[in-house]
Amino acid sequence: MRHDPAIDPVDVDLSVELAGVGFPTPVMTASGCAAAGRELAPFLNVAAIGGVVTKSVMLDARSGRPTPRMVETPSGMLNSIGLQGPGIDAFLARDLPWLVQQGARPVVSIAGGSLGEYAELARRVGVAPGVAAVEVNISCPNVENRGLVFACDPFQAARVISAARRGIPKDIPVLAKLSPDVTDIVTVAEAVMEAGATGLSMINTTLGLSIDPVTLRPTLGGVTGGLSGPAIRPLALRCVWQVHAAMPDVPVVGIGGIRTGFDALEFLAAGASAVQVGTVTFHDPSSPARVADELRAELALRGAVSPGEVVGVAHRPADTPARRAEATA
Amino acid sequence: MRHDPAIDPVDVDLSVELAGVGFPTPVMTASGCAAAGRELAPFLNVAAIGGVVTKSVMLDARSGRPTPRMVETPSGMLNSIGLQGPGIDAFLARDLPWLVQQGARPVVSIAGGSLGEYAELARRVGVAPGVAAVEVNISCPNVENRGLVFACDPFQAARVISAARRGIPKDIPVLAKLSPDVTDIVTVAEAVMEAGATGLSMINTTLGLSIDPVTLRPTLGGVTGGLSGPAIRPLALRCVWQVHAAMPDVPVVGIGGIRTGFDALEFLAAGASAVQVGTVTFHDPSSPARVADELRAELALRGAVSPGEVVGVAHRPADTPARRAEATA
Amino acid sequence: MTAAYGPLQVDGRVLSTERVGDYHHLTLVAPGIAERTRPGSFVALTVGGDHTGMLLRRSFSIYRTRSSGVYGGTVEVVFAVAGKGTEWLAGLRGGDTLDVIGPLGRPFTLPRQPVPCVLVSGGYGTAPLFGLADRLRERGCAVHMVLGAATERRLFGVLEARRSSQSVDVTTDDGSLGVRGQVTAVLPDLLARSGAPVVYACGPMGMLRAVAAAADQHGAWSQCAVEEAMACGVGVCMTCVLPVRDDEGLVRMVRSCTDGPVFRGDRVLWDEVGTVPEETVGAPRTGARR
Amino acid sequence: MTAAYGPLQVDGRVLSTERVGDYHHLTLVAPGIAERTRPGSFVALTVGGDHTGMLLRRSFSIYRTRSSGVYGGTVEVVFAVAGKGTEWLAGLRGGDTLDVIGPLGRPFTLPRQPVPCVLVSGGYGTAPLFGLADRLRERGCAVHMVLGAATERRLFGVLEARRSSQSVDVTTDDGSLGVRGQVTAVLPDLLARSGAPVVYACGPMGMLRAVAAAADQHGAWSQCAVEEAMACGVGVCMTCVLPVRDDEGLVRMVRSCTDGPVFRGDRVLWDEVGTVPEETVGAPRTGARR
Ligand SMILES: Cc1cc2nc3c(=O)[nH]c(=O)nc-3n(C[C@H](O)[C@H](O)[C@H](O)COP(=O)(O)OP(=O)(O)OC[C@H]3O[C@@H](n4cnc5c(N)ncnc54)[C@H](O)[C@@H]3O)c2cc1C
Ligand SMILES: Cc1cc2nc3c(=O)[nH]c(=O)nc-3n(C[C@H](O)[C@H](O)[C@H](O)COP(=O)(O)OP(=O)(O)OC[C@H]3O[C@@H](n4cnc5c(N)ncnc54)[C@H](O)[C@@H]3O)c2cc1C
Ligand SMILES: Cc1cc2nc3c(=O)[nH]c(=O)nc-3n(C[C@H](O)[C@H](O)[C@H](O)COP(=O)(O)O)c2cc1C
Ligand SMILES: Cc1cc2nc3c(=O)[nH]c(=O)nc-3n(C[C@H](O)[C@H](O)[C@H](O)COP(=O)(O)O)c2cc1C
Ligand code: FES
Ligand code: FES
Repeated sequence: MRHDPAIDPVDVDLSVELAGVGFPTPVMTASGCAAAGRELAPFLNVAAIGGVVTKSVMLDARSGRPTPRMVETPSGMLNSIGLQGPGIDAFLARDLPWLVQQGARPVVSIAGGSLGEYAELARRVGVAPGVAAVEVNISCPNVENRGLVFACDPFQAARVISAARRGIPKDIPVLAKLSPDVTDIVTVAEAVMEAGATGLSMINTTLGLSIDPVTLRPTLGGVTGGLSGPAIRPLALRCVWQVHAAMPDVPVVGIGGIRTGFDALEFLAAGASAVQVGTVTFHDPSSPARVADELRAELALRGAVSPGEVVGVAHRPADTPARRAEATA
Repeated sequence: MRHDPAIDPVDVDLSVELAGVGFPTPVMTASGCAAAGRELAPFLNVAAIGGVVTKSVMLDARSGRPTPRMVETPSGMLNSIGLQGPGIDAFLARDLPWLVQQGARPVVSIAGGSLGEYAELARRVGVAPGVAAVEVNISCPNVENRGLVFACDPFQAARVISAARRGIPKDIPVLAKLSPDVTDIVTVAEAVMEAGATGLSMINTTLGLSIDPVTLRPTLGGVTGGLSGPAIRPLALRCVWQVHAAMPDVPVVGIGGIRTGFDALEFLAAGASAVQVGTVTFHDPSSPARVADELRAELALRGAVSPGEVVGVAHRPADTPARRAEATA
Repeated sequence: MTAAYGPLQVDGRVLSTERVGDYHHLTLVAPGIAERTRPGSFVALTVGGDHTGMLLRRSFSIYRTRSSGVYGGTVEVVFAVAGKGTEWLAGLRGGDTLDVIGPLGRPFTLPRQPVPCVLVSGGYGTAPLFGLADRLRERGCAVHMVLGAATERRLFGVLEARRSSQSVDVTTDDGSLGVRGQVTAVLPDLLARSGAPVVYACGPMGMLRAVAAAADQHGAWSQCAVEEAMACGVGVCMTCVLPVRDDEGLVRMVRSCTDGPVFRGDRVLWDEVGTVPEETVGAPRTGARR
Repeated sequence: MTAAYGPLQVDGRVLSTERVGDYHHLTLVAPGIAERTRPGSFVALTVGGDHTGMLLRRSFSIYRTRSSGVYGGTVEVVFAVAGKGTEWLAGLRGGDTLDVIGPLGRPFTLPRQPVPCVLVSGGYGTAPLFGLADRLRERGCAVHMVLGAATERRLFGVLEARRSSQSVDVTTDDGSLGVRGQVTAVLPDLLARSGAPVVYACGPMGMLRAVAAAADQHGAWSQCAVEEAMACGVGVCMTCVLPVRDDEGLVRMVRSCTDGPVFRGDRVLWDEVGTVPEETVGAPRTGARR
């Protein structure tokens, strides 16, 4: 690897455009790992980071699951929060306005138990001022279909997205957030794009379990939980790789175990146009800002003046340098 | 947790019966992580460990994939070995006899690219002397079906198992090794049991990717690779949990990131009757033996005189102590 | 980019480590935190060093702080080895570094009047009470302390307690020091004797529950510092919740890292910790009990 | 339960660490390994301590060993910081512990006759050559060494080389010491001058390839110690393979940890390292080139 920067980091322009919307950096927070941004204010400037993806909000207030809600696992963690939240009214009244007022770019994540809920949430969020994008969390049990998770069935996933898309103005991107717990993620990706998604957020947590040493029963109040953190990064990268290979033109937001600027670069190279930092925020609440700074250095080191230059570069023959390939692509 | 052993560790009998075959301990090596046992002889007694699961063998010799074949990842690794091996003839002539002569219990793993290959391999292994069990690695591309992995389709997985089962004497257990990369692992488990499997080995690696910092291309010669190690343990535990919940009577061999005796205990509690230690063998070549010793202590600490007492205990109401529940179960 | 009174994130350097009975006393150079610390707030420390498999921070009550001195500001914590992270912390040596976030959490509320106060601790729960005792004495409050633990080696700061308070009662489950039994063996008496309208407590949930009950019986307020498993410590993950009744009487699952760790004892549904009580705002119709 | 001549797995304790130019010289107390070590064998060390996210061992050529002495047997390695594991190793302090496996691998083959030998190294590749030089001298072989590196700070053991061999040539890419250029700038000359029938080499693949070629041209044998990424180091994982021609002339992907790290230079398909040559036994019909 070249050791002296090929270009000066200050000459790197980190700003990206995601489905028509501009972000100052490609590094955002991840849903459920930054609440609604306010708690991170002591550690970073919410207006300076790429975007703030808010905790998935549902129609009504939710108490969430009993504790314990988390277990630390090797290079990761399991969580079963159960989408605790204030409900859409309180969110739109309290949380969203704060973000807008701070000058942040809110990416509002919505979650429902039925198509109707998603549609209603989309309508409400669609008319709220200052929403940069909507992320649809489809990793929720479908109460009308034996609690099967929408994201695990291309057909159900597509129905959720079209229901949500209808309620949201055309100029606001709709990101479908995919679960890795499927046999063929490309099929799901194609289905949700067909259904009107503007782009894809990949990945949500993968389902895991832990046993309590004292009781020898599942540790989590919710029995199973979502596995996240650096442990799952290779899995997330593979999902992004597969989807970008099948649909090179679809904007992808890469998520999964990102800890450093190089981790973010890996996702860009695999085909993501932007990334989100989730679990690592618990380790380092300044990480969404730090990762962007580190990414700037990684890009400069490789002579790339913008993130766009390396998006999907890993799919090109090894001998084409990132720059040239970009130019001729 | 109780801190003085409830019973003396020497009073714990680690021996288990797996589908009619006895093993001195429930801790075996994992396929591809112990070659054919010989290389581990300096570090442990191959006759004393539960069993030696050999590297998946194919009909013909295989060169495997180009290097790099591995990448270290957080608490895990990616590998793309490509089933390098000498082929069944050399295996039966050289490797198996050595294991038998040592007094080990060989669990022979077979892998094929077509139903015919699996059937042929099963015939050859079925008549070989000293085989304790056969493990069928169905995480292989089906050359007759666009390279789709058998394990990812319940129907194809079942066909492989019945093809293999036919060639193998009834008294030799056939373990179907499942991939976690499916939407519903229970369906696959049910299909292979229907098809004649005696039990299940869970799990194989999950597909992952890594990007090389210098080339910004996939690091592995095989592009994608199998993710393994403690990083995936929660995922493996979840798979075992789901399958045991659906089919409590099916013998399950738990695999995935086992590093300590407690990790092994987690798998037993989730429903496994035995376990395999894979990637951690690279960190500590004595681990298959060490984990068994540690498991003995963990069981004693909890007053369990045999592994069987805790198998599946995590599925029982939290207030039933392991012992009583076992007795009344 | 740090809020005026909010927490700081700083590179901490180990100044000293010391064994104290069963505990470890860790002094960190962590500039800026002392100035913001108030009694009851805590720090969240990274563990395991670079490339560790331990991703989550560990939280510890702030025992003492120094605003400056030769080394710059310091923060001190006292901890027991409970698992792999604290095991790693116990192995730290002078000069080692780790990331420190603090002060975190809502501190103890101080009485406006110079009233007598009872401070109750279990095990290392004494740590945050000394800073509190200082503030209380500054306000002219008489301070009475009750220190409880399983055994003598698990008591922390008995001598310091004697220096910093009017009266000190000690209890150990095994009677190795002071009264045999739990803090509740001496608390009612002390409450009567001292006539304290306020009780402060830090320790295991069971003890807090008992202290809150005892305070109620004597018509006293209680301020309890709870200890819930935390993933982030800063309020973004929602793992550290417990059921607490708010001012309107509604039960909510609230974050112990930001809405706590100090709660009014009469507001926590102690018997329901670890569950989602049916009356909780947003609880599933069925009631998602553990 | 350890084979008579096979490797041992022992708890290693750091005796000393020392900077040497750009390298780190690490001495470990690791009883029993010295007795079994032969020139060219290596050790595999755990890195990161307990609960690390770094699962795989790191391999290092054995530089020196002592059979006993006050501390029990020791093993010494010399390493460059190449990434996170070696970075961790560089931070070790006296008394720190780590798990050591060794000696591993097939060592250098020694000539039966007291013939002159040329030993060529790149960077830290000198480390295993000193033990080799000792054995060779014991057998009456004249030893000539060539040490190459990018720059002076990346040369290891120049003085020691002068002590332990008839002649020493030094090359650096930047000319900061010795001849400017690579070892091949002086090797042909030396081979002619010394008339050595055997060349031993340890260093980067590119250098080994060049050395093997030079040896061929002068009708000399070459013994090359390669460096392939290893996950286990003991022969069970199949990650460390490279294409080598066997005695029957068949190309096989062989493990550099057990069949190597020392190979006959004329047997390795240097240009095809990182690929699976089509003629390889068991190669896919199509040829799975990289
Ligand atoms: C506000 C607060 C103040 C605390 N003050 C002190 C103190 O002054 N002295 C002291 O010894 N301990 C204190 N604790 C408890 C301390 O945080 C845990 O003992 C420690 O986190 C255990 O980490 P471990 O890695 O050793 O155990 P592990 O079981 O390996 O920890 C695994 C995970 O669970 C979490 N965890 C486990 N037990 C606890 C627990 N009891 N509380 C919170 N998180 C837990 C850890 O943070 C980690 O994320 C406090 C906890 C909180 C929440
Ligand atoms: C037989 C043998 C002898 C060696 N002798 C020496 C020596 O004497 N001095 C020295 O400085 N280095 C030596 N190396 C190289 C040394 O093993 C690597 O530099 C080291 O493993 C890099 O680890 P890392 O964590 O710093 O790098 P990382 O890139 O973080 O390592 C990640 C993974 O890749 C593997 N890896 C990366 N680079 C190499 C490499 N070049 N060779 C083998 N594995 C690698 C590591 O083992 C680890 O599993 C030797 C390697 C081998 C195979
Ligand atoms: C505690 C926690 C809560 C989460 N909550 C949500 C959520 O509400 N909605 C959602 O779409 N994803 C949620 N996620 C998933 C993350 O947004 C992210 O997709 C996943 O954790 C992988 O990224 P990471 O490894 O960087 O954390 C949550 C993750 C964690 C750890
Ligand atoms: C290097 C390597 C090679 C493997 N080869 C095989 C194989 O040939 N057949 C097989 O069924 N599983 C193979 N596996 C998968 C393991 O047997 C095991 O199922 C998986 O790694 C999860 O367990 P672990 O986390 O303990 O390694 C291999 C794993 C690794 C790391
Ligand atoms: S610990 Fe994360 S919200 Fe309290
Ligand atoms: S490193 Fe595992 S076989 Fe060589």
